[in-house]
Amino acid sequence: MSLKLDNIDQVVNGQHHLTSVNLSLEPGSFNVLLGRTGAGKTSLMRLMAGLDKPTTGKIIMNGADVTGISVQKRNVSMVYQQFINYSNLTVRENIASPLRLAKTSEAEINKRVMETADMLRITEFLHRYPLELSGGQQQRTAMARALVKDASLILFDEPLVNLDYKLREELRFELRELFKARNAIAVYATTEPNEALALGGTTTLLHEGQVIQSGPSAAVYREPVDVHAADLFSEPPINLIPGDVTDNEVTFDESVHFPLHQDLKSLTPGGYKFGIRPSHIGLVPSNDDDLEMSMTVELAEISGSETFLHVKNSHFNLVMQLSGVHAYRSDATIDIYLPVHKLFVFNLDGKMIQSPTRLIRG
Amino acid sequence: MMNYSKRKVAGLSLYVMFLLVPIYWLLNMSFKHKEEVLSGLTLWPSNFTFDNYITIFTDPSWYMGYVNSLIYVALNMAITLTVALPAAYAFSRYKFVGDKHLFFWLLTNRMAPPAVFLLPFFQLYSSVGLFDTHLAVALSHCLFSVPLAVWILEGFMSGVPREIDETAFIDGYSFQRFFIRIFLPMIRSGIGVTAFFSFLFSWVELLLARTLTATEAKPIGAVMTRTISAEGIDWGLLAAAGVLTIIPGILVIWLVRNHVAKGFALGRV
Amino acid sequence: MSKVENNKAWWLVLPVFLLVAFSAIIPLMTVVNYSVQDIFDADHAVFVGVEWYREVLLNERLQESLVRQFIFSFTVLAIEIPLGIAVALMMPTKGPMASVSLIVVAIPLLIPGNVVGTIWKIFGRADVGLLGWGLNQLGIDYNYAANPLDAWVTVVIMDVWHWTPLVALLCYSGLRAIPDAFYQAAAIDRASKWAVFRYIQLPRLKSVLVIGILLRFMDSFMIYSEPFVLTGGGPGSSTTFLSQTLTKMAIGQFDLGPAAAFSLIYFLIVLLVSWLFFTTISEMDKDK
Amino acid sequence: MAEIQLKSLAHSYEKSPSGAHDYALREMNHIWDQGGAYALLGPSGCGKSTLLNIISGLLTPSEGEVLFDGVVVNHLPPQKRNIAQVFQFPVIYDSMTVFDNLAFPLRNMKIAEAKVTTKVHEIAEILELHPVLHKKAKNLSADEKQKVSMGRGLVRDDVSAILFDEPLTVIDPQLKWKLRRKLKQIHEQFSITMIYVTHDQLEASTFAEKIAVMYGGQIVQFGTPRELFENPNHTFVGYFIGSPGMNLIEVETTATGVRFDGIDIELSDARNEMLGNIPSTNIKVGIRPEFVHVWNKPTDGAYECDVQHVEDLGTYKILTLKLGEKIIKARLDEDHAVPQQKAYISFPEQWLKIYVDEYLIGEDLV
Repeated sequence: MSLKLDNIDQVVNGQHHLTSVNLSLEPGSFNVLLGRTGAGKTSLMRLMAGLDKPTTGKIIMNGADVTGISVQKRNVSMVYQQFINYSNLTVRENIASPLRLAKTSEAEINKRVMETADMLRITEFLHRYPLELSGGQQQRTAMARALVKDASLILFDEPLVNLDYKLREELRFELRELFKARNAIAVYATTEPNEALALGGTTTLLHEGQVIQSGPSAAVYREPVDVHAADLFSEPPINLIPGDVTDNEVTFDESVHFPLHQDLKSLTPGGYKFGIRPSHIGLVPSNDDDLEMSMTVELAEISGSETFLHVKNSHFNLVMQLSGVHAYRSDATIDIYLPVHKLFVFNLDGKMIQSPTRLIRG
Repeated sequence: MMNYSKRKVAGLSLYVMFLLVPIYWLLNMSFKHKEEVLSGLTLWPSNFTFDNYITIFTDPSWYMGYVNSLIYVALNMAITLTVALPAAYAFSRYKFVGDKHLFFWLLTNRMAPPAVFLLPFFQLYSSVGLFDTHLAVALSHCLFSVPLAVWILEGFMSGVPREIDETAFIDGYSFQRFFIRIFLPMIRSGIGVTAFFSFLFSWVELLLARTLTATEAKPIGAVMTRTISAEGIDWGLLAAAGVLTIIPGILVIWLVRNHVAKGFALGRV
Repeated sequence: MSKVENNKAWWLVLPVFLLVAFSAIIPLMTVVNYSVQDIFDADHAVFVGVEWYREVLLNERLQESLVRQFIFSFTVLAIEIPLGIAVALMMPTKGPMASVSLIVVAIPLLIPGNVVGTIWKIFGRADVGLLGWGLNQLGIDYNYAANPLDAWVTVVIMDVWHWTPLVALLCYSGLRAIPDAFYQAAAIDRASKWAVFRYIQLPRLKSVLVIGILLRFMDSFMIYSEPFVLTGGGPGSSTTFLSQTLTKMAIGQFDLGPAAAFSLIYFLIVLLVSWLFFTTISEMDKDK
Repeated sequence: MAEIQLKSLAHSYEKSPSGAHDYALREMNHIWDQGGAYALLGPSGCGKSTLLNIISGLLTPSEGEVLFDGVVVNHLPPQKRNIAQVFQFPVIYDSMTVFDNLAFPLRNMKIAEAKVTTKVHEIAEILELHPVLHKKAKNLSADEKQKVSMGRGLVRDDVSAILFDEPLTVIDPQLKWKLRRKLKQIHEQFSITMIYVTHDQLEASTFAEKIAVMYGGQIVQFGTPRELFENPNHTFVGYFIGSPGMNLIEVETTATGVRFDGIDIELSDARNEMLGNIPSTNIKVGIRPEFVHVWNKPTDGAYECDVQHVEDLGTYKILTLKLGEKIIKARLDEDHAVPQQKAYISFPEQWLKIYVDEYLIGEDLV
């Protein structure tokens, strides 16, 4: 089955929650909605589920207009950020409940519940009540209930936020595996770029109620259409530096100069914003023409296997992503190297002009 | 000096004695013969008797008083919960025209002294032919129990995330089925406490109950005045009648005991 | 998550609305109607404007009863609220005694007002009551039927006996809802027992206390059965409160006009005091 | 100022524990030096909260001793231990202003009001709470509330240790790193022992100089973030630290090294000799995905394996490979070419760890 959103607007109390959203989701696809809190992810999912009606626009499932059809008749399922289960029913009955409502035979219910519970590894808790379980097990129960009924559209609204990161890693992996064999459309909302990348599939970027970009996750990551897209799809956020281009030189924030090299030759003189990914800035030069800058360390955030270094000088703040564990005292002074060949270039309106992987032909 | 927790136990024991000694005295009195009551003060019945209770249980004009009271209290609880549950759901889940005003107006009714409604109720129920029926008393008590019930239930329902409702609809539950099978069990503490309060205010109220009834639905409170006669008051009989009014209350507390601690916070702490 | 706008929700509140409208609006309109007319019989009535209101407001018996009512309500609140908090603090929170003490404390709540009156009527008598007999044995001349002060004190004790449990149960639930971390933080901050009460328990009890105070104010302001059963409002009119005065006026003497005017004034006083109390409390929460 | 020492400490919630499984904390000996920044890291249920409560005095250990500066404090209540604690959910005195909240511990100690005012202002300055000093504490945002509860510990001169119990749980993701920086600053500014309990490796490694990783009621490793990454002392540390965690493979010993699923891995003579003397059959080798070498084409000493999945995470890629019947994860840099279908991998011996009965051995032999 396919799902198409046709020019959707959602206005609540005079506030635009969604503006002219057009989206087309293919059968069997895994779609990530990436955006900050309040970007409209939840609003959009609620429309897809049929919990809300759009102010204008149409929702088309399998070619049929379902805009006004109630949620009970849509064959969708949804998993929320909070652990939502029926606390008065056992885990078994929780999972069985959508099947019972669909008047499935008892034998079939038993079989499907066992299969799904097995898949999500909660078989041993079937006779318990949800509130007696740990957070991870509760969320597995909610997922099992969503997966058991063969819905044609499955919505996940930041389902892993409230879990430990190791559990998150495991569940994310399982989820991707679970969907390999399905023909349902999965929609997964998240605020975390890494989650979007790890889940693969396609990513749709939402910003202030509008779709700013949509496509295969890795492609969207590498070719952001504008500053917002680049910023959204980068954790830690992409570094943005204002700069001026003259005939033969680039000046960063009136303080750092470097010659206009081959990749940037086609830029017309004027003001630009330059973007550089945190992972591309290094502690050792990667190229002869790397920009060397002396910076002060603000904080070294260490995530077990990598280090996020927040550094600054009198002109700008940068974040670097280093692999491995590097401890620095705050206020230490270090030299960093910025590869000028890996710059993203945006015009002053924020539109991307070129990326390191796609140079504009001069 | 006693330590802190011993002082607590001592204090609580004193208070419990203050609560129970008068009740004990009533119980004591109810097992005494008329003669023993009048012959002077005794700490326990020297001549233990069930006569007073037997009188009550064998005389329909006595025991029907209990039956009548229980009927209108039960009716009141049923009506209160039936109308208050959907209303509280609406207040906890939706915004609608006039919602805040309506909610506030409901609560102001709880503030009305029953005495104010005495005469108009009497006329109203007489004119619709409900005078001296259980329904009249139950309905009149609803004026006080419904606002409180809506308010208490709204607090509990707001504590249940709206996502539960949505998940149920997504799973295919109809509204009615969801409400009865999923939602009500989730707020059972709230329902227990609401029932408790409805019982409480209806069971203890006498002014309206007495005014709106004559013979058919006469409450036990009104029947009890029969113990006062020309020869004075039959203390033993009065005490036995009193003891019997305490029993339904104890049963109700027993039923809701597990919800009291959580429920009395009224979903608002 | 915010509430959804949906006017169909009116269907859900409609039964409540109709029921309360039937029991409140129609009778209230009758009351308003009576309060501005002089009714002779079913067909003859004269519009008298605010005449009844003037009469009621100037009636000394009513004024006295109103003052008595206020003194009574404030007295019982002043006793029941602190006592209720104290009892809640003393009640055990764990173990089998927790539920036993809950049930025992709740018992008085479920006893009808007239039976409460009866209990204390018996308990306080010098001939057959333990309290009356005991006090007289101690040389205290106690007789609620003859001495207005004794009657007054008995009614207050009776109300305290009957209704303190409500405050205690509300506070008990409120206390149970305080997370342990608060007590731990206070211990680390070296707070005294008093400081724990003043800065952790009391603020967290605020919402239940507001409910408790409102309920107790409204209900004590409507007290009827207890003093009626004990002494019939006497001796003299020392324990005659507003409800009894009104009942006497409306049903006893059938003075419909004045009774109606009185009813409305009565109702407005309760509303006004509750509103004042509520606004003051809400004001206290705001930053200056 | 405190050095915190645990001596044969163990705790069971049972009255008469019958075996190891009845213990929430198994016997441990441990020292936290005065003035250090430490983290207790572990998944839920590992015993870290129990340990925290024992240190703060909310719980009395059933066995062993807790010493502050050499003095046994087992039976001292929290208020006598000169510690402060920041809880998971902000604990503030709702009805008071921020100022009064900060002043509260000082006033409880009957300190002169003038001193209280100076001290509160000093701390408010450091925590950047000045703008809200006279607001009611209940109207603050979550991060401000957490700062206030931290401030209540910092105002006291006698506080020698601050314990943090997952303090950032309720903080907005965007504000988290700011609060982390604040915490670090404060640690550098005050010479106070700080112990930070969390399940999040980022928070633990960012804050702490040394991390105690807890698992099954035990501290399985106490080391710097770098040591935990490069030399995990226990298989759990290998799994728990890093994303994805360490590849761990059950093996049996052979004359030249170890073997699994018919695949032989050669080891140095010294290691082989060591393994030869070990009676246990629970032997695993571990290697972090970051250290697995990957080639596109057959290479000397490399094992051929199937590429099952490639996860493109932008700045790097995670390869899921199948070697024998085992799944191996490898991490590739952004610029590294991605092998199709078949990949060839090798395990540099310096990064190949050997675990016997789950613990790392023979590191000195590499």
